[in-house]
Amino acid sequence: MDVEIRIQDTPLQPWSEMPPVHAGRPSVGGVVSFVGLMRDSNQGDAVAGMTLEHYPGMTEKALAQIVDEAGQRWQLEAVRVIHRVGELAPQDPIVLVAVASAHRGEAFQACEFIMDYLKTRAPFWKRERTAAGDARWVDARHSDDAAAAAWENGPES
Amino acid sequence: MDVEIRIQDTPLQPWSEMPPVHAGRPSVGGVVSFVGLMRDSNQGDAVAGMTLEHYPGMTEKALAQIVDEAGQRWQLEAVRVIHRVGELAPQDPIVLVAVASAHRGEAFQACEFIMDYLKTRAPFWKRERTAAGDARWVDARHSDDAAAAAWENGPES
Amino acid sequence: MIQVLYFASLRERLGRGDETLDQHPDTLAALRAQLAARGGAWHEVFAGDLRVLAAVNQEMAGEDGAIADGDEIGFFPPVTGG
Amino acid sequence: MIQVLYFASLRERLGRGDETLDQHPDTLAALRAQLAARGGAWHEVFAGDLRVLAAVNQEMAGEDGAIADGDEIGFFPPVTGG
Repeated sequence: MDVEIRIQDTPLQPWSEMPPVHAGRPSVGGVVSFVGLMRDSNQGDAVAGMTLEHYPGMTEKALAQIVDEAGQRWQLEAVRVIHRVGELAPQDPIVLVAVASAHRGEAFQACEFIMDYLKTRAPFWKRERTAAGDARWVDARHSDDAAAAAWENGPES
Repeated sequence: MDVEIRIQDTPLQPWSEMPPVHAGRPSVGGVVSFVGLMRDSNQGDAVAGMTLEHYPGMTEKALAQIVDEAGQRWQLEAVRVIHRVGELAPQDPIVLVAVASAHRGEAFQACEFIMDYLKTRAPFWKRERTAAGDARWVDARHSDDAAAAAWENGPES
Repeated sequence: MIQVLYFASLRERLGRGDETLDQHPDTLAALRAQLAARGGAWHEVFAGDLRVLAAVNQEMAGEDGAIADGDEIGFFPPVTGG
Repeated sequence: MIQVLYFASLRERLGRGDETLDQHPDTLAALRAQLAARGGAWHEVFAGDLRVLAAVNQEMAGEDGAIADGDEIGFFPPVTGG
């Protein structure tokens, strides 16, 4: 399994990052990707901007562990995780998770698994500025905890 | 829900097709895409090439119905399905399914649903040429039937 | 009059991709029986062990699918796209 | 000696992002109690209703997580990336 993990404070151009996930890998039958984008509203308020903070060093370790766990659960050819930090505007890509596998089912499962775990285990924090001028830390969502917990005992493929 | 469905006999460049799925849609929080690629082997034999045949007219209708059904099950902002026909070589992209939604869970479910239904309901047929020089029609897989059937009664989101 | 189309491996086995039938029965099941009665490859395809799917006017249809004048009937093997 | 880091809303509430402690207890639970004893915002963060996660040497750790000399301890709120 070929793995690349990157944290960057420059704009993420997700579709330019995709070819290396499958190019030159003739046994890859399917590539599943997730791109998370900054929305222009949250909890009913218009959002003007966002700052993404992280825990340098731990972030990379946590992501590597999550990807490694995915590689133990499913047969994967390549995984790429890229996450933005710093200042973002609405519609900016926040994260890319791309998974290549021989079979589509494994690629789908692994990609969603990585996202669900990233959402609960990777040390990133969002602070958003509303259009009204308030700044606030985004609260963690129970639905994210539930999504990650479902993998603990759920079917694996 | 903004829908685009296309069948083409020219090379599919999946990542160039992705920006319209989310650009200018500030309520989109996640985009899930699946790209199916031609593998260089099947059932233990090296494969040199493939011809994809389809049923013009019915193909577009079947895909539109599948996407429409996904739009009834989940809250989706945009869906794009592009499928190759004609002559393909190993590593060529065969199909792109991209789904944009406010929430990632819905985008994952809808994308996999569309692929599972496409695999069993859209009239495409693959004829492959092995490296040994034989030509053969690819058999439908029971695992694809099972994947589609699982959506009939399974959890919806 | 109906138009009948054959796709993929069926087209190859039957040696033709389409035909027009002036006379036609009312259901897909009866049409299959009528085609099988031609014998040879037709019997193999329409009365054998092969799984042959059908569409009426480009919509998947079961055995009891009704056929009316002017319809387009498609016969094909299980699909393998994606 | 241990290094203690505070992130995101915790850093803001506590007014600092990191500090070095010459003396330290053996477990995360004891370290939390020691920090809470400072009172004010420290008490609110480490003895209140907030959910505060911890990492020892950049690995998530529970209340019984052991602390040794030279360790890097991180405290932070539930994560919200992705």
